[in-house]
Amino acid sequence: MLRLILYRLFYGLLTLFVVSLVVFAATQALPSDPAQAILGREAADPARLAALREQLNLDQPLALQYWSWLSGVAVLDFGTSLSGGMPVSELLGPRVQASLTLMLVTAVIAAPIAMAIGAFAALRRDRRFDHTSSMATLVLAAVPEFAVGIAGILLLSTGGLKLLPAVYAGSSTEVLANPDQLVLPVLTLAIAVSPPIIRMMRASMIEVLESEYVQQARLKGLPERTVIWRHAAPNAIGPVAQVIALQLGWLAGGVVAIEFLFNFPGIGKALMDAIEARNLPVIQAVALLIAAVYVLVNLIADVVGLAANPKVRVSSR
Amino acid sequence: MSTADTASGAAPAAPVRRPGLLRTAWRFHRTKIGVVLAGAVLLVAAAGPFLSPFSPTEGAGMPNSASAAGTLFGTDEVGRDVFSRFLHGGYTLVTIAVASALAGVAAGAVFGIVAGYLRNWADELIMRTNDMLLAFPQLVLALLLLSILGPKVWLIVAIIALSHANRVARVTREATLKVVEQDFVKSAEAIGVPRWRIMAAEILPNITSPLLVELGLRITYSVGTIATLSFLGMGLQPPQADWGLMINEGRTAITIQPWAVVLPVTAVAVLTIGANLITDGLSRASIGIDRGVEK
Amino acid sequence: MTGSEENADTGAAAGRGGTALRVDDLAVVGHPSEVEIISGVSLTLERGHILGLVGESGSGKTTLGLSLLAHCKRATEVSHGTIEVSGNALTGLGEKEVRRLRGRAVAYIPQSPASALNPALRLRTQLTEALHEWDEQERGPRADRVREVLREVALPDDDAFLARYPHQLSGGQQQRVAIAMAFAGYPDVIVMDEPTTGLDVTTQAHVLQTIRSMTRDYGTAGVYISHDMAVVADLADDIAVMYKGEVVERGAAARVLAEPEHPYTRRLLRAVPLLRTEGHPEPEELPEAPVLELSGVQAGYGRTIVLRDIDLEVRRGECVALLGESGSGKTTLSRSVAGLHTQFSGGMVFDGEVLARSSYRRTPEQRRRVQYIFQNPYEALNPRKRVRELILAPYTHLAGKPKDPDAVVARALERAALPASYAARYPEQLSGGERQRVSIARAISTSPDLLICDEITSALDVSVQAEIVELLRNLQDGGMALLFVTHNIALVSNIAQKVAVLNKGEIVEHGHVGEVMARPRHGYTRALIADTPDFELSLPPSDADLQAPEAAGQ
Amino acid sequence: GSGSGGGSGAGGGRLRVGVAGGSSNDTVDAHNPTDNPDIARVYNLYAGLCRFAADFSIEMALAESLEPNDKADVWTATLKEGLTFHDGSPVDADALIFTLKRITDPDKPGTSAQQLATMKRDELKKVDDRTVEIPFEEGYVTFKELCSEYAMGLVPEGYDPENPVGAGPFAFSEFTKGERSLFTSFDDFWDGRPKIDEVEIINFADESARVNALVSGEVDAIAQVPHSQIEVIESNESLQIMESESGMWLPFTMRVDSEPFDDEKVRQAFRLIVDRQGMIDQALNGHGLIGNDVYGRFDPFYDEELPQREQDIKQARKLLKEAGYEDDLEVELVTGPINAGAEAAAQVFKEQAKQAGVTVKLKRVTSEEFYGDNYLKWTFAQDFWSARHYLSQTAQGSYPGAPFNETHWEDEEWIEVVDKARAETDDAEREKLVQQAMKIEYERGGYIIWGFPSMIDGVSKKVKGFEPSVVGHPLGGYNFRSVTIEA
Ligand SMILES: Nc1ncnc2c1ncn2[C@@H]1O[C@H](COP(=O)(O)OP(=O)(O)OP(=O)(O)O)[C@@H](O)[C@H]1O
Ligand SMILES: Nc1ncnc2c1ncn2[C@@H]1O[C@H](COP(=O)(O)OP(=O)(O)OP(=O)(O)O)[C@@H](O)[C@H]1O
Ligand SMILES: [Mg+2]
Ligand SMILES: [Mg+2]
Repeated sequence: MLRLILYRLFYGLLTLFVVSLVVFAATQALPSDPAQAILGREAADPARLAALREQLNLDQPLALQYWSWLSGVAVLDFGTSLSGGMPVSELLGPRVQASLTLMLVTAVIAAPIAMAIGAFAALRRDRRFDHTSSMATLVLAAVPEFAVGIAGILLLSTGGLKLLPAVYAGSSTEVLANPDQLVLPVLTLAIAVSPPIIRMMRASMIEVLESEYVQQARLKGLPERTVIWRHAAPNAIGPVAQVIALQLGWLAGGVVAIEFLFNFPGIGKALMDAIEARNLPVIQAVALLIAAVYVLVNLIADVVGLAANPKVRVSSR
Repeated sequence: MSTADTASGAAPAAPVRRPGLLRTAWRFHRTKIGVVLAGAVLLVAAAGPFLSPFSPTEGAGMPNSASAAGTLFGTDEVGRDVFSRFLHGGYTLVTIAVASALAGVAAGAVFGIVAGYLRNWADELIMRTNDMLLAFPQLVLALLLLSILGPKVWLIVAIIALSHANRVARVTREATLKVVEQDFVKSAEAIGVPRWRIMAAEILPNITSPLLVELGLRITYSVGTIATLSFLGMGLQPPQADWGLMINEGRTAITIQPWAVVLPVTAVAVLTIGANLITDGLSRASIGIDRGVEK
Repeated sequence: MTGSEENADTGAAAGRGGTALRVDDLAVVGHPSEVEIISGVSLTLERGHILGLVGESGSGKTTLGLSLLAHCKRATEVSHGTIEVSGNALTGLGEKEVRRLRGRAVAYIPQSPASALNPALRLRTQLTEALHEWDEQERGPRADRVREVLREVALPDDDAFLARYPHQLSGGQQQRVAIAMAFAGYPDVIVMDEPTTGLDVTTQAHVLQTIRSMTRDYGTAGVYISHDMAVVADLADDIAVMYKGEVVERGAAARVLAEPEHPYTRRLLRAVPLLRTEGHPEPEELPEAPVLELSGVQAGYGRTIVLRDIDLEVRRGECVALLGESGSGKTTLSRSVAGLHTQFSGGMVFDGEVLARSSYRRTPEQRRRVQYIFQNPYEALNPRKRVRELILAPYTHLAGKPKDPDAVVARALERAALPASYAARYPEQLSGGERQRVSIARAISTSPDLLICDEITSALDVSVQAEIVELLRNLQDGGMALLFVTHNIALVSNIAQKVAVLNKGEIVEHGHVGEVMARPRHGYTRALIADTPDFELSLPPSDADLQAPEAAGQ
Repeated sequence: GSGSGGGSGAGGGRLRVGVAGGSSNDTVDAHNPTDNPDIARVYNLYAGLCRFAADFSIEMALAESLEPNDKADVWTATLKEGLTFHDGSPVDADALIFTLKRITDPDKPGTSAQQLATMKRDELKKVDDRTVEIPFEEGYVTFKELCSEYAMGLVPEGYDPENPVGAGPFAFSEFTKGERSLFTSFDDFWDGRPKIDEVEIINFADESARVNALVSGEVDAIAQVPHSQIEVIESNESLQIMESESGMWLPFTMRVDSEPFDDEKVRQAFRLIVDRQGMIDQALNGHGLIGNDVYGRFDPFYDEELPQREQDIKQARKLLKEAGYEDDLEVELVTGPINAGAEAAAQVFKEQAKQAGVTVKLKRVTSEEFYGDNYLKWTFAQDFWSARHYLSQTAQGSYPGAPFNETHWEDEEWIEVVDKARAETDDAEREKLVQQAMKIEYERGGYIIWGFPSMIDGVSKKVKGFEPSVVGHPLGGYNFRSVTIEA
């Protein structure tokens, strides 16, 4: 078990290393020179351009640039933002927190609800609730998440019921201070991540309910509640954990559009800004962070999956 | 086979001629509904450009009026006819979505089957690469590449197909592993049937069901990703008429001119729902072949 | 509340003797076809007795067994009749009331405990919950009862064992846990659905012994479902024979076995392979050189060595049986010969030529002449191809494109005793036996010289098994050599001329069937022979019954 | 919700303003603002010697007077008496000298450094506590205009942008890059304490997020309403649009030194091709002032007498024919999302040019690419300029040595006139010279200036006191001093 976890951890790190290579290569290939991007119209002054280039280490060989960047990353020093001149980690710190808060709140709300809906649909298989929920998940999965967000804004904020703030208008350091401003983004993200979880939970629950050990539990005369909660649910959750991880991983990237839509000061918005400004260190850091979240979430899902499976947990030590 | 055969065979229960996959699928209501929905959207996308009253870029009236004279659904934020843009804008999105989904599923299926069947270094290589690609945030990758190479159609297709391929490869490999364990594959190996033929003729037909489900899902995700890219300004570029772009351009004025958003969103949703219903029906039908409770 | 008290009362009051189970005119229908899966079934069972319920696969045994717990599988339903378990009428009860009876009045032991025990729960949990509303004051702590019942099934009762998960047990242990779980709550009736199918003979003997003593000690009535006459003969007091959803014959075990009335019963009895330790024809040495000759073969997976020093010969027209328990390396050996397992060393000569390890390295001619048939007929045929294609594709690959493909298919099917019309079928439209015959047809279509059969009958019920054995015998008469892999010692004595006994990767005994059966030298062989249920057939063999299954139903 | 804190009596409360843009580049440095939110902040944290009034005229701010000598090569600034910075330190000659030196610091030049290149940095002279003499290498008549720019705010000695202190109407309180900032009213502002207590400036990268914030009441006012959203706001009873004419311009740029625009006739023909009102209607939804190919629209010297140039296809064709092009002229127009309306204008131009037999091919680039290596090299392109007075603008875009001479304009006669104007301290004389220069550009310049887009802001009706201003910055030049919020 421990060895398996270490093995996964190793692959996670390897993955991050490759991601870092790709990200670095990709950002190097961005057209137009960051120095120029910073100066904009003023880049017409060659002296200023050259000075800035030197200041940014852009005149060094690529391998050296990569190495100095990577060795910084290892100690969570992502370099200095090309614009504003502050350390990237300082710049992104509150944003990472804000995004993680958003993701966690979403996960904490969406995952249990989605699983409950899926499980209930499985228990009500082929009845009204099942049909309604599967149709609804299909429709929601079919609409791009930002469209869901736009609809949410229209319905709950600017158009129909004027219940909630339409956009986030606060600071990244105190995200939880304005809970009402979080409602719409969280709702949108929750709707975006839920359909696959609901589907998977339903499918996996149906499979488990059809299994012989659940039938045997029923034949043992156990009350239905015990059958479902003790015998069926724990076995159904294993495969769902993977999907939840996948969805949370998606969330790490998917927040981009939602943060953009809701003006939420998270890493997604930081990424869009950075791409626009050709702010390489920030792009690199964000891409790497998102990948890291993904790797981490998957690692956790793997561990949960392993832990939930006594076959692995007990036998392979 | 010939009727003579059936007649001569003394078997008491002559086998009912099994309807093909398509016909079996057609028996499900959902398939029919799916075909109608998806078909309608495809029709709009394909025939739309020939039916549109205006060119997609010409001005047809004052901007953002939901009921400009001479237009069916009013004008957009620069006074172009919303309906004409809607009719013109499906073609690109549908083509890109379907092309990238097909390419992704095809590539993923190939990789998945090869990895699942050969189970040697190729498997390791493919799956490890896959894991890494999987860990690479899809949207971030798309944004990066698009900002490097510029928003080109082939690039959008390639990126989306790639991100599909590794997910499909995973699913395919899982499905393949189940099939590979079965003895009919070994049986072909025992008589030396070439590996590629085994993959094509023995394995592929047995994993069509999960592949079809994937295809439906992939079309959904393609549409979503394309629309999101357009939304973030990295997809198709204005003034092109495109559903994803229309949603983005129209959303600012949605309260006074909802059609510019409602039409493309509906079309996109209907298309993906239709596609999912069809593939769902197909996959149910192809699972049915395995079950065969017919007495 | 009252339900359980009453129930406990009846359980205690019933004591020995008295009727435990009464089924009257029961019918179960399946939706949506509305076919009656079982119809007009009536049974009674005394306390302390065991009823053997036999019948071929699909005859409705499980359906009947489950209906005794008022449980119907998906899309089935009791349409008619009554069931009474120790005085409680089951039919017409609501789901809640039924649940109060399950596990108390009537318990169930499933066919495969591996899939019926919850993989995520410890044994302690699963055993304890079987005790339900256990009155600790009156009956002592639950934990004590759990330990007691474990001891009764000859399993350890320590905490470490109770903390185990199902996957940490062997198949036999799992099966005994399932038995313990059913017996824990002192039920009046216990339904056992083929509880020994997955076990080897030694373990099977042990489990049967446990069941026998438990029913005796508790006075519980048992319904033992099986298609293996030999096992039932060993265990049951009464026997009911099911055929196509009906009980066609019912009576005391001795009577049914000695004087079967229904033709199907007779057929079933005759199909049981008999363990013959005597009466084999005298060995006659064949002069020819062997078709297949193995010398000093050693094989393994990675660094583990599975087979050591294997010497074996197969001659034309001869059937060599390879006998051994599960995991002894039988499949590894036969796959090596077939070119599917390449990690081996040693000599392998086929008709004078050395065989390459991988089938891909062998000449097309060699591939044609050595054919392999797989254990599981449900997996050996590609479900997406028609029989015609299934036979033609390998034929075309090995022998080239035939001029008249229909003739090739027809001939192959005919040799496998299948009607030509089956060419148009998909595998799912065939029964297990028919599928296996298609596999055989496919293998013999190219007229091979050596046929390797890897446990080809173990997934089939005995009546089908008999047909396959018959077919193989005919092929052998046509000059084909057979390497017949099995763990069923009774089968060996019926089909093979020679036998090699494999134990832990080594051949421990090798010789003519007659010699080995009559005078087993190795302890392992002796144990095998001893554990195989003894079954004396007292009626004369009749070909009419065997060959006309349809006639049996009328 | 968190609005009306501390302030008592009439007014008070917190004004929340949504502005476009914002990034990690954001700063509150007085002399290096980068984008819209920065400009908004600088306007409110700092005050300069002078400022532009709503009509673009210049009024004294911290300075009591700012006067040139005869040759305009030495300017004397006298500060008002008794003024202090936010931290209580005096607004004095030392602060002014520190400020001017800081702006022109060669290691870290401020936004206006270029325009102060001729200032004799080391010869700034403190006459007394309130008076400074500022010498230049040559006459600099437009220095007063420069001193009215937002990036010329006075800062005290030892100024540190991390903890910014100025003399503007609001004092620094909180700031998060790319997100928001919060300022509080400065009681001792020279023009009187603002009526509100606090102003919060919130960045919105996305236009509709900005509008949604206004509609749902997250903010009280937003800058730069996109044209498509005007109706959204107008249709809302509690909101209103504030439209300000401005001197911003969105020209087509023709390089006068390369084919085909090296021929004056072609330039004239192109200017005649444009249907100016049509372009304003389509590209700016009608929100703009018509242009007459002359910039400096709100310069007090702007020549209103020049005849308005109208579309004249016939004449254009004639001129093209004379230049040797008969229906076969093909040009490539470089366009991109450099400003709202730019791309639309390019598309409209393409259609209009067709009528004159000119084929315009649009080359669409990103704004990074536009301002990338080829910027200032495009033969036929577009650009966006903010409002300036005429002579200040020539120093940026047309005069020899100007950093952004995109049309490669080098007309000798014009240079002579402008040279004279730059040395002329008499306003009336200078007006004549400026108008002469304008006329030359009107006749043969390389710009097609078809219009001046208006500034459109959205304001909640609760908020009173915003005044339209032509300076070309939103919300009356981010002027929150006189604003009040109704409860
Ligand atoms: N819904 C249904 N409609 C019609 N027939 C059904 C339905 N469900 C099951 N059956 C059939 O009922 C028959 C009885 O099945 P059952 O499991 O009771 O057989 P069995 O005797 O236990 O067989 P085995 O020995 O293989 O376990 C099977 O032939 C099965 O195909
Ligand atoms: N792929 C494999 N890798 C490693 N060990 C294997 C593999 N396949 C089989 N074995 C081991 O090799 C030994 C022999 O296996 P084999 O399948 O030949 O047994 P068998 O006699 O055919 O058993 P059964 O009766 O269960 O079919 C067993 O101990 C098994 O665990
Ligand atoms: Mg059964
Ligand atoms: Mg085997």
